[in-house]
Amino acid sequence: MSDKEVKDLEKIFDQRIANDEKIEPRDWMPEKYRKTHIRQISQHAHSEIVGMLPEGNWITRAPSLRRKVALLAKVQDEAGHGLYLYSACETLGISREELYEQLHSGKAKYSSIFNYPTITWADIGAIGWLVDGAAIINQVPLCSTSFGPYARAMVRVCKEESFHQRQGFEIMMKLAKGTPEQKAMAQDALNRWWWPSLMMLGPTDSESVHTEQSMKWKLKRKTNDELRQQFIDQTVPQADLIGLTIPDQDLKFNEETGHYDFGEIDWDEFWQVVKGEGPCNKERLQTRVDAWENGAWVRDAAMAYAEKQENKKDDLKEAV
Amino acid sequence: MSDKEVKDLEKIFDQRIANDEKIEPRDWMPEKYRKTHIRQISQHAHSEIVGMLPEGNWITRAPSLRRKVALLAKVQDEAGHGLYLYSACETLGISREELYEQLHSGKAKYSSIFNYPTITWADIGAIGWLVDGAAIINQVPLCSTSFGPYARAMVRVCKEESFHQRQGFEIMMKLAKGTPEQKAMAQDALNRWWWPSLMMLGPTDSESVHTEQSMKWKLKRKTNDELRQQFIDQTVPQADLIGLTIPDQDLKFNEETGHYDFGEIDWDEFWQVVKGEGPCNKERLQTRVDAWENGAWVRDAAMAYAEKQENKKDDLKEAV
Amino acid sequence: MKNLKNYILQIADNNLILGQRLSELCGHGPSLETDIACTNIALDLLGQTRSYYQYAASLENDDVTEDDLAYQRTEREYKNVLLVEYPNKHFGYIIMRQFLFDVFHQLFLTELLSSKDEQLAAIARKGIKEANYHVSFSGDWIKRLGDGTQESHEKVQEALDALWSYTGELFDPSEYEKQLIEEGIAVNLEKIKPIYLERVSKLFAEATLTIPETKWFKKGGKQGVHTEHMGYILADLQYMQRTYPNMSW
Amino acid sequence: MKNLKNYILQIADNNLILGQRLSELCGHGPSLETDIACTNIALDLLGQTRSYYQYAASLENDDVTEDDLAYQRTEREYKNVLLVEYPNKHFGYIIMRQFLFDVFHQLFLTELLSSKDEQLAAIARKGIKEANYHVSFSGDWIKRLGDGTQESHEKVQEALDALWSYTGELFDPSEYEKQLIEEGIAVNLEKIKPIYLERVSKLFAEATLTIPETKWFKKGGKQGVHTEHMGYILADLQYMQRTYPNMSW
Repeated sequence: MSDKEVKDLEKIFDQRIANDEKIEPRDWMPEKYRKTHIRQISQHAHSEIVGMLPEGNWITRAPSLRRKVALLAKVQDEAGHGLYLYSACETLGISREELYEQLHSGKAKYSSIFNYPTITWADIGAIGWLVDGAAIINQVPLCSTSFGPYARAMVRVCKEESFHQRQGFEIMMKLAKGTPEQKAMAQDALNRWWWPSLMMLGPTDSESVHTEQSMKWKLKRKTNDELRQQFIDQTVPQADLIGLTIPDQDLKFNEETGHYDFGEIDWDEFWQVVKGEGPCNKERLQTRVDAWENGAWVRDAAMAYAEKQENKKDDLKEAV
Repeated sequence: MSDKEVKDLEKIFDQRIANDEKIEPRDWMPEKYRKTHIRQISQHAHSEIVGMLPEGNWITRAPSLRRKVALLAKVQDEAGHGLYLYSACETLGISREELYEQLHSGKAKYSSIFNYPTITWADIGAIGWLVDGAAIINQVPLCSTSFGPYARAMVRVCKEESFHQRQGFEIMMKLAKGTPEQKAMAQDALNRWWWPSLMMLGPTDSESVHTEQSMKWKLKRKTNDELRQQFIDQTVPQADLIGLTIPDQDLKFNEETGHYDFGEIDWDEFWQVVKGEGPCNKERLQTRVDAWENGAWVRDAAMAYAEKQENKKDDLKEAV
Repeated sequence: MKNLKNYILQIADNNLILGQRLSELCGHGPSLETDIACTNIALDLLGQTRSYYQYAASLENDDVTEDDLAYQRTEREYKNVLLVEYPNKHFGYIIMRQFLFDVFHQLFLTELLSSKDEQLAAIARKGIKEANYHVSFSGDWIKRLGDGTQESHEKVQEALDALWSYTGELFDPSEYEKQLIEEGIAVNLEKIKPIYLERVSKLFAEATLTIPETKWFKKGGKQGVHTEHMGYILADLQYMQRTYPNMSW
Repeated sequence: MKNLKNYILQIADNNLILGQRLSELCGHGPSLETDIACTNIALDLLGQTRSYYQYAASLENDDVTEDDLAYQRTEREYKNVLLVEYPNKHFGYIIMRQFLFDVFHQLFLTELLSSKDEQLAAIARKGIKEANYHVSFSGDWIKRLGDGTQESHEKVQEALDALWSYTGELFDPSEYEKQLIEEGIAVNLEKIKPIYLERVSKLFAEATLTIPETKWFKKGGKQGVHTEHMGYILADLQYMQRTYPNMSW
């Protein structure tokens, strides 16, 4: 294809996106669009899978049967989200194995929030409330993103995430209204998860790459800082409601802007965790690698068995 | 050597034993004596090592620091006993590796009692009181057995075992005088360990092989049934003292004999466990095999390092 | 009444402990799909567990809850069979443990449908569809592993060799169970045992696996004499309830 | 007084958790001799733990015992460094964790000898001989593994890569620690840090091992923010005291 032809296709492509048409896997797309989507969707899928681990850490120790079942179901939902998203990503011409390989080698990223440890039961509440809350704010705009399979996956994901977020908030509420020990446990979890949750919305706009292009492709509709402000404005009243205190002395409602002003984020910590030196980065990745490697013989067996069955069928046909 | 010469040596040898002289590793001994001793001493060593496992199971969960330290020290003593006994056995011309190989392949036996699980803290008390108690009864006569290294090892072992036995009894006493739950825990442990402890003294005389020969070599001074009676006579009053009930409806002091009559032992269970089908036989052996196999690279490293150091010394000498 | 309560606990404890074992796996499965499937089974088992404990709790005074029964007993009071305590050594053990339990569970629930105790029959009615799915899932995997690669064959045969001696206890009624069998409330284990043996033998033959010769079967769970694994399972399971007693979550 | 108590607990908790980790090994070591040696270290550490807790308990009211301090706190109240929680993945990790701690521990106790708090100085006096033995045991093994076979070199280097980032916390004083350093009670960590780095670097060089480049060190333990391993350690450690509260053993 000549440069001119490509330019023409790109023009049509851009126009389709501008018209809010969906791009489907078989449609022509610029290579950069494909690559960016593989990166973002897989990163999102990896986050679901790695995100199973901090919460999974409390399944065997959940404090009641009801909570145990709900948590188990929630973590399973995340596995399901991973599955949708890997499938969406595979439509762009990359295999699941390649995607895992990128995760396991450290080439692909996943959400840094999952590199913090879950050390009390209240962390399960805090993750549902804050982490899923921030995720929803990131994700709702993606329900109308330009790439069809991603947008459709996100519709399903967001529906379940909202449910998870309510569930997390309910855990926190129950603790906050419980015994003094329980309330302290809830406050402590909020203290530890608040700042990392704010960081989840991404680096501040001046540091953020990709934004303009992503806006055009509807991979992004608001800037990181706008999303962060939205998260804070939404969450602070919820904390007030259950009597917990946001661990930010500079937090204050600004009558003029109608938004909460807030304190400075420790971006050094952010980059430490992003660069692989957070509290659990090594463990999380190792856990995924171990699961994959220890499962190799199982996947091989399934493949070998399927082949044998296929051969049997063929033999049968020939015999007929 | 001619048959006649051997016969003569055997005569002298038998005489020495009859005179209560000690046989030392470099002395001439009949092949059967050597083999029997390798079998018995190694079996005894293996029992110490495997015996670390049921008690080791409670070290991380011991209910107080004092008990934790005492239990850890006790299990360590057993490792020490294993070490003495393997060393005694090695003087008979067999290597530690061969001995382990016999254990790991299932060729060598160890005391069946260690194939029962320790499922409550009281089991730690019961093992000290009953199992070490029965062991002492088995072992005290061995302090004056004919083979020198074995006899000397047993002197050290028995001293420590008596201490362990008192410690176990003290755990039981504390429980028996504790809360109703603690007393029930102690009684339950006694119920489960009583019969296996009686079986520890070996099959009943009519079923027992080796006895006559062992008597001659002072590997045995009393029959299994005599030892068992001694154990029962000694233990029943101890149970009475702390208010626990021996789980034997037929148990009764016989004024005529001056001994306790007791009920029938379930020899079917005995043979089940001896033949490898007790509750924990497979796990115990697997644990030992795993420890050995997982440690191979460590032992190899130590060897390789020692060789390198040796070579360096040689190089140095040559240079001088 | 005491017999009935013990019997319900015995059934429930199997589900609880097996569900707990399966939920240790969540996030660590050999593939996303098996991870999700094993979690599904865990969810089914724990759901049934709750129905049983709620029923058992209703037989006591009003203060007793499902969580008291799940979390507040000592090890010696749990009545599950030893099979379900077996650790997740590798996927071969997980699937073999599951299959050996699932075939039993399906037959058991089918019989429980006609229990004279209506509540138990109702729980069974809900559970049977789930059990049908479980046995087809684990059975399929037994075939894949048994007749897959040389390695998978050896691994799952190793699991069968280790686990088979735990199956006898499934059919060995406890004292209270015997009485309830007489009363038509509990499942008659003698009736389902031959069907069990036939079914598992058939599938193992298909999977090219060999049942080990076994003279002695392990037991004790129904009497609360568990394996050494049980204490560690309970240490985690009960952690929160023991550390923070009398709180609501 | 509160600072002192916290400081004592911080020291004691290191010993307790490392002792607990080592005692998991008892019966599972790579040889009888190493098994016995590791148990010895565990015994020394737990013995010291008791002295510290007894001292801390004496600062409270009469009802508080060493066992209350060891067993009755919640995870967030333990103040040990993260290093000592690291699991016994293989003997390379065990020995590396031990060596990285032992060198610190020896220097720490040497300084503690001149603490203005006489009781702490007395405990240090007793502990220092033990610590000398520990560091020589673990140091020897680091050399054997580092300069042994290719496999052992890789394994122990892997452990160093994983554990090095946990060493920063050893020298990062908590708030109460800082105040007690001012008062001449606590060990001045800045003073021993360069000696530590020199000693371990020298031995690692001898053992042909390379310290990984590390910009960020892990911390949190002194503030009670532990690794995810800690909950499981405590579930076992506290099992009996939590399940059977207020009893004497």
